Amino acid sequence: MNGISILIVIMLPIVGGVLLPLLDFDARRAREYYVLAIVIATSVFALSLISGSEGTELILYHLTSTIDIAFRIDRFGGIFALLVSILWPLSTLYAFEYMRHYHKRNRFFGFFTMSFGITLGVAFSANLITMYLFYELLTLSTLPLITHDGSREAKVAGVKYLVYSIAGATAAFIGMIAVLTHGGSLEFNVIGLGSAVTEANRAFFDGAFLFMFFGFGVKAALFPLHGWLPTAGVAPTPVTALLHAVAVVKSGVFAVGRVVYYTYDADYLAGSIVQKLALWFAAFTIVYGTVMAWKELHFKKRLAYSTVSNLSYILFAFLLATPSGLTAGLLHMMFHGLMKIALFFVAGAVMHQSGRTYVTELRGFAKAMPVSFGVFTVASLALVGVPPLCGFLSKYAIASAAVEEGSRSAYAGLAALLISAVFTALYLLTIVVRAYFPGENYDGHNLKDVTEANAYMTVPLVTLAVLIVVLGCFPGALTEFISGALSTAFPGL
Amino acid sequence: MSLIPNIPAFSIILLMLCGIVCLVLPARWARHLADCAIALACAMSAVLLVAFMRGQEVFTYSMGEIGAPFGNELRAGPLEAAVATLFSVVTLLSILGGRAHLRADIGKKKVNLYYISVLFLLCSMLALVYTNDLFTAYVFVEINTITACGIVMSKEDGYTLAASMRYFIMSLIGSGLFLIAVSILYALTGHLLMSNIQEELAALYAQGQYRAPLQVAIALMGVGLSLKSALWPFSSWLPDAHSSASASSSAMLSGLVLKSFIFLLVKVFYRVVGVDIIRSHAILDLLLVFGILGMIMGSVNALFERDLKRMLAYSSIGQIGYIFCGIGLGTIAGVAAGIVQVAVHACTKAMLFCAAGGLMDASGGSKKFKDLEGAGRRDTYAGVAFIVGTLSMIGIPFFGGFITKLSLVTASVEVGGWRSTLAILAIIVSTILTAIYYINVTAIIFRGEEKTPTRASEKLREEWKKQMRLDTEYEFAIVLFIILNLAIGLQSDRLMDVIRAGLAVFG
Amino acid sequence: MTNVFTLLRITDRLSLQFGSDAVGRFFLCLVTIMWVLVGIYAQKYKEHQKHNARFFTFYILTWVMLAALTMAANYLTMYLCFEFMTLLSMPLVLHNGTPESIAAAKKYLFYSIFGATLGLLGMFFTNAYGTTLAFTAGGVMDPAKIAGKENVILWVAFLSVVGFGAKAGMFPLHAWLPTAHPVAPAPASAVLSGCITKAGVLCITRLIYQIYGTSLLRGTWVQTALIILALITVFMGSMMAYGEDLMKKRFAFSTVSQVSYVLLGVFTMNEAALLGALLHAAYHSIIKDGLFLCAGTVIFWTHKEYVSQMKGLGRRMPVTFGCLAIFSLGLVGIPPFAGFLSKWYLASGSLSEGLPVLNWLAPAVLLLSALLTAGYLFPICIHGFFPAEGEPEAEGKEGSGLMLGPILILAAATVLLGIFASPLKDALQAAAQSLL
Amino acid sequence: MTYFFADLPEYAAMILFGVGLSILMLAKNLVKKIIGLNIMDTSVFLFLAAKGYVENTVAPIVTAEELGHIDPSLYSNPVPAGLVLTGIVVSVSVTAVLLSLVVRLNEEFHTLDIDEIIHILRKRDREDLK
Amino acid sequence: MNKERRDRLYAILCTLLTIVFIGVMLFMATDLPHLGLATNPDINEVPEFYVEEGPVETGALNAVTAMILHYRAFDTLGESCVLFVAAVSVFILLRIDGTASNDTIVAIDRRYEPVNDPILSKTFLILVPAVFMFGIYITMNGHLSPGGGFSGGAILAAGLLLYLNAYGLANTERFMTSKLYRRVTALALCFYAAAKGYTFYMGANGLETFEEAGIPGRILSAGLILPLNICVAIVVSMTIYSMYIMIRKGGFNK
Repeated sequence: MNGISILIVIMLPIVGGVLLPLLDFDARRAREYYVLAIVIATSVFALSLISGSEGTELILYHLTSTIDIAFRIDRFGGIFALLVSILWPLSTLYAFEYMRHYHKRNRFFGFFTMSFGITLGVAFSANLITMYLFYELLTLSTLPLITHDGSREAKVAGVKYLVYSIAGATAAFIGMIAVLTHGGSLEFNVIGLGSAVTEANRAFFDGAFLFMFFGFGVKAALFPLHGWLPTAGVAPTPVTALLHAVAVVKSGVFAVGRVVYYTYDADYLAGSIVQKLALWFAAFTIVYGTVMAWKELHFKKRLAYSTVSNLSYILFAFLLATPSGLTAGLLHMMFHGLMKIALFFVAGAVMHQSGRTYVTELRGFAKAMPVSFGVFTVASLALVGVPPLCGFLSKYAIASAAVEEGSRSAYAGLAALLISAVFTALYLLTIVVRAYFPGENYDGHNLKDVTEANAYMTVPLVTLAVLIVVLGCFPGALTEFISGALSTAFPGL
Repeated sequence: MSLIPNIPAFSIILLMLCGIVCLVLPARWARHLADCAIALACAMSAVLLVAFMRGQEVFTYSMGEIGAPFGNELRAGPLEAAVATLFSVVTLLSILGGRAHLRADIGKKKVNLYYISVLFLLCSMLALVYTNDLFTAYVFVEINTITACGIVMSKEDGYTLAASMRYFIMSLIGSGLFLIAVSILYALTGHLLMSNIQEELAALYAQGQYRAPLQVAIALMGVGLSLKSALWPFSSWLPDAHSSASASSSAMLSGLVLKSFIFLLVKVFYRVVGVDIIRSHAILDLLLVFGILGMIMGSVNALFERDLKRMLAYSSIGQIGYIFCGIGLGTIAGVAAGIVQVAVHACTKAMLFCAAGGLMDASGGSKKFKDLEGAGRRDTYAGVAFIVGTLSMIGIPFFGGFITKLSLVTASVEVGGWRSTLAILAIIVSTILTAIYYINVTAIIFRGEEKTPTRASEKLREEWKKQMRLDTEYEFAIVLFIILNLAIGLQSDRLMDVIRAGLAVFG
Repeated sequence: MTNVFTLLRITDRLSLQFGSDAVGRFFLCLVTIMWVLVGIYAQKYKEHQKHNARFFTFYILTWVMLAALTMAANYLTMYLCFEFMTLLSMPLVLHNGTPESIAAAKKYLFYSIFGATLGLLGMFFTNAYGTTLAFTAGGVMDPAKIAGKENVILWVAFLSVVGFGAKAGMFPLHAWLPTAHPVAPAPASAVLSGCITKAGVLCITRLIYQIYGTSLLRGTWVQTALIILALITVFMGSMMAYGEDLMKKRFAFSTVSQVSYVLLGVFTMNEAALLGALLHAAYHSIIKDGLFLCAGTVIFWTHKEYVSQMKGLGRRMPVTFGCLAIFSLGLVGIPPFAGFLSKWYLASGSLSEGLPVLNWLAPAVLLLSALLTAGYLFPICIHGFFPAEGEPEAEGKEGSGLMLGPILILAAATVLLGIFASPLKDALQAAAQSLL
Repeated sequence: MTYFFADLPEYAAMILFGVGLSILMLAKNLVKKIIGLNIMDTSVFLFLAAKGYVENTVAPIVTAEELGHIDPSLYSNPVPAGLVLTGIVVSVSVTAVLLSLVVRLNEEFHTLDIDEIIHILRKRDREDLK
Repeated sequence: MNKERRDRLYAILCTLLTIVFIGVMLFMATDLPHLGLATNPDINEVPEFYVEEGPVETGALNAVTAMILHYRAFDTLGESCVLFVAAVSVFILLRIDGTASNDTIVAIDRRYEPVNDPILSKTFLILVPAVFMFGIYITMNGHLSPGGGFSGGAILAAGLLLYLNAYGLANTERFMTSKLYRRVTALALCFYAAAKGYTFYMGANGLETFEEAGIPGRILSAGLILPLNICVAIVVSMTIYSMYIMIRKGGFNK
């Protein structure tokens, strides 16, 4: 399979998405079949590409002499693409049901499908500039999704999201160009800066790294730059679930991973002040995210803050710049995607069925929506890190990577990891307890109209729960697939 | 002896002659003559550019048999050829793009006067690009000013008259300062030809003689020309002038007129004063700071604007700030970044103004945002143009704007020190602000109600089209503008090579 | 660890393995016996409760997890069972749904999860610095790896022991016990105090003897700190119990102090002390279950919760208060009854250990707390049987056979095991030697 | 200071330029602004013309006889004269355009004060908005 | 900050700005090369060439005219274009097209028109021919004596305006119609541009133009300079006249 197939996989959803408003479906059924067909075709195609044709390349265009738009399928991108291709069909199915009583659905599903292609573009890009291109397009394609229901609050969230993302993207761009002008290569098959780094311009390269780290950190919801994630919770749930728990934020973390392992190699970063600073930032975000989540009463905002902290888990793992750090980060990227999207789907189901958005209103919901809250319990236990489930594995991998690295900031991260585990239990299990054990003077008055969501919603939920449990017990195949990424990131190994 | 060296003189004199002849022709003939003249000018400068890319070396063309210090002289290098081609192409497209509006805005009888002004505008811009003599530059600066005001005034409603009065006065202050600077330089060196002045000034600078007049002359030149090219503190006249004029005039004003003075400023800095003197002078830092302020303040004002064309005008101030930030960095890469932005902004902004014209037609001639809802659907060409404009302004690869951002960031990264931090911060802030207000506009023009009766919307668009007689020229111009923007985005390497080659041999 | 059975191999180092060894078998028997007796008792007790189906499902599930914990063969399985036991026992606490019970349940949940997380910290370091996660006598720590990092490992050991100590009600993380037990239904609090605290003890013994290894911890500041913590808990528990009027809360405080007796024995790390600890674990389970069942009977029949209300009840409920008297004697450690032998071994163990100050301070604290135990247990019986003149006598009558049966069995066990302790002692002696 | 009186024209030119500039900025009436502009231009021409003056020389018009052997040191510098001529024509044409603009503005707004005109336009804008 | 406070502040700022500006310029002027010294830098080979070679080569005794119309001819071409463009702008602004009704034209013809005022008509009878004669002399002798196209044209325009004011619009418009104006100006300028274009092209490429100096001192001596002077004179006079008519009446005929 030569390079063209990569282009097809990326362009299929984008073109499909663009055509949707033009084709102007009236019947709901027709639109659903069309969108589902495109999404499933793309994910199947992507999965075949990841597993089958590793290493195929495609130079799309030589933009300038030193920069070109090129795609390559390597294991590191493949994992991100795997996550996205699994979750996108599920959330599309979910979105069909959720968006039933929204208007302007053609436009919504148009941009929704386009974001799929663009996220695949981020995954398969072969150098930082191509990734920057898709990174910016992702902002533009997700913006209309956030401001979809046109309320005042949605507009404010949209503007805030736009400002943060554009600022981040430009800062990252400046960092990239700084590296490029001083001899570093942005290609992902050229590991590290090699000869470009001398004692004189080391400080310069550190500065460039910080620009890129905080630039991409905006989308990875790093502490000072995370403001947009909770406010973006106002968007419809499929958007917050898929994009703000999986696609958009993960592309930020993925980008940081690319920068740490492919542009700056491990021995440049290990032990440098820059790494310490970044580690401390990630550690602080972990704690900050969980504490804010515990404080927040709005259901989706609480999950958004939990995403903020979980993303910094992955950042922390990547920043350790050790082989085990890389595998741990990728593992948590996969598992957190699964867990968080399940939690958001349950939140969405609750809002869709009963219109409740606040955590305090969930007394006794387990009886009314047994399947959803069953999945919610499994997912929260996984997120808290109870052993047989997948959350424990990735937390375990990150912690042992940190212990292995052994520096002071690594221990700080470990402490943050543990504290956040406790707070995760705090803000998730209280919901479970309140849902299952409403207490004795409770008569179910507030649940008269609430019924369990229909098949469109429960099927994705159950599949996710099954995935969480199965991957928790039998992660062998996945971990071996992930460790494949080591060979590209650490040629020496 | 090939005809290539004659191209600059030919194109200028040709435009002059056609301008004069248009006085006697009736409107229809004047329109055809103007189109052909400008098209011919495009062709000639394109031939010159191709010749330069094929290895033609820089030449100076003496007007009359005695050249150098005694007669006038034109000098053409790859950079001048590129800029000249850009100017003539954008002028041609602007006229085509704004044709529909010309009929509406300008009385039937005065159309040929409008075309005379356009022809002389292009002639003066080409002369400014090519000339190697300061006083010829002053003369053609005056022609430029008068014709620019001419095309603003031609719309003859209250707004344009007041706007052109303010524009005229501010420009004349600028050219007064320019003239006094030229006379001081003449007093110091005795020459009017740029290359000779440079030698004399280098000698004077070495001996340390007349240091104060030299500094003052450079400062006056800088302030005068930046005043004419609407650098931020002096740009209060621009929004009224560019927004009230008709579509093609504002396209030409925003896209070209400001740029010709910037190009003259670069020529004065690097050919008259010489690289080393200018680098030691504080004017570069002043231009950098004002450029950065312009980038931010221009975008901030554009953010709060509720009128489409005024918003585009304020965004021009921002982009001009971008160019001055490039020039103010002082390095060759900085100037190259500035000139790339000249090229990209010329075609993007001209496209947007023509598209704005189209949008206004599609929503009953009002410029206010609240009336423009859904105009992008009704006039799909304008809608696509705004999408391309937004993507280019944000700096998405494949579009022109990416190249400017790329080159400016490269330049500011290499400069280092407080200049680079200031420039980088300004780039971040201005990209954010530009993104916000451009996306806001694009959202507004594509908002509109869900197309409930699909068939009805088709009828709506047909009806608009009939009423405004949107002819194919407008659509042809918009398509060509988009292709131009994409071409720069895709073929940026060639453009950068031409510019760098031009700058190398510019001194 | 014999005949290890791998339930699930997650990655090469992480796997769920079960196996049995002497200590595990002992705790399994202890827990199962207790669970059966309290189960019988609960059949009658449930008439005054609602949602019994839910109660009994969680009751049995907790036992399953407890049993699994006793048979866990490596650190991961132990941690898994520990977590699930917490999650499953939590509904027992909040069973009767009052706001205080829900708050107490949450407090219990988060203390245990915090403790479990500290335990997790221990697991990460064992994975990094130990050869394997499985329990092997003498510890798994690889001296080469921890050459430079002793201090870090010691800190991690201390924190993980304190973490698992949360379940055993050790000093820093004991606060949930006195709030959780009173609100739980009697059978639940009996099981909680009796068996689930022993799970914490088992985890700590596994950690000290089979993960970190006594060679690493003996004589270090960790040992002294842990012993001091245990002593503080012992003293503080009995002091708090002394002052408490609510009967179940008093027994909860007494649990806190008694379990720390066991921990004291575990921390002194010599054979005698360990034997004493194991013995005391057994005895304490029997006695504390008995006490809570008596309390339950009193509440069941008379709905009186406070000790001051129970004056003169002895005559109305002679069997219950008789057993109560036996249990109190056993707990205080009067020779013929069960409690004495274990205290004896504990005292001799800590004396023979060479620690400078602690070898005499520990027995002194034990004696003092024994007095305090007498102080808070004997008045209940005395006031029960011989009420002072003039006070109104409480109404109430005896329970049914189902409730009294288990109590009588337990009382008999306290007496018999006190007198014929040798078979139990020998079995536990073998277990202790297998650990050291 | 020996040259103070010799350089008087330059000083006069500079001062006149400043005066013209201040009139341009301060004058309310448009016609006054145009006069200020004229003063500015004439001051530059004064400066240029002064540059052309060389002591004890005559205007550079030679007589037919001495065509063969012209001694340039006898004649003053012709270049500034040419420049001034061009400058004057430029300023004339510019003034003409400005004055016709003023005529049209007066017809339209019946006032010669540019600030007032802007005020009227802003009011017209607000009416459009409603 | 209400309106007049803002104006006062603006006024103070402007005066300060100009004072500083004048101070800087004066400080600079002291350092400029002093007036009139023969050793000034601007007295270099350029003016010497014009004075020495100019008359010999072009046959124009007046070195300034030689410079303007031969050596630096491109400037002067641009110069006349400025005039032309200015006229066009004035046309755009002020010309009232056919549509305007008759009474508006009368209203616009605002000035009092002195019809056949005996004193004026008699005195101008003598004066106008003298002015015309003088204007033509100045233009024709541009290359021999001070003067030339620009000044001659201005004088001719003055004569025209005198005639207009003396004998009223009707008489003047008999011969000064807009068609005439457009044709004559366009013709003059086209000739000018074409001639100069020809000389530039020939000169730049080293070919020989037909120009020859002719006998110095004679009217027909300076090659192309005389015709160019005439063209410039026509352009200047026509433009000034048209501007006056535009401002006064907004149109040529009727």
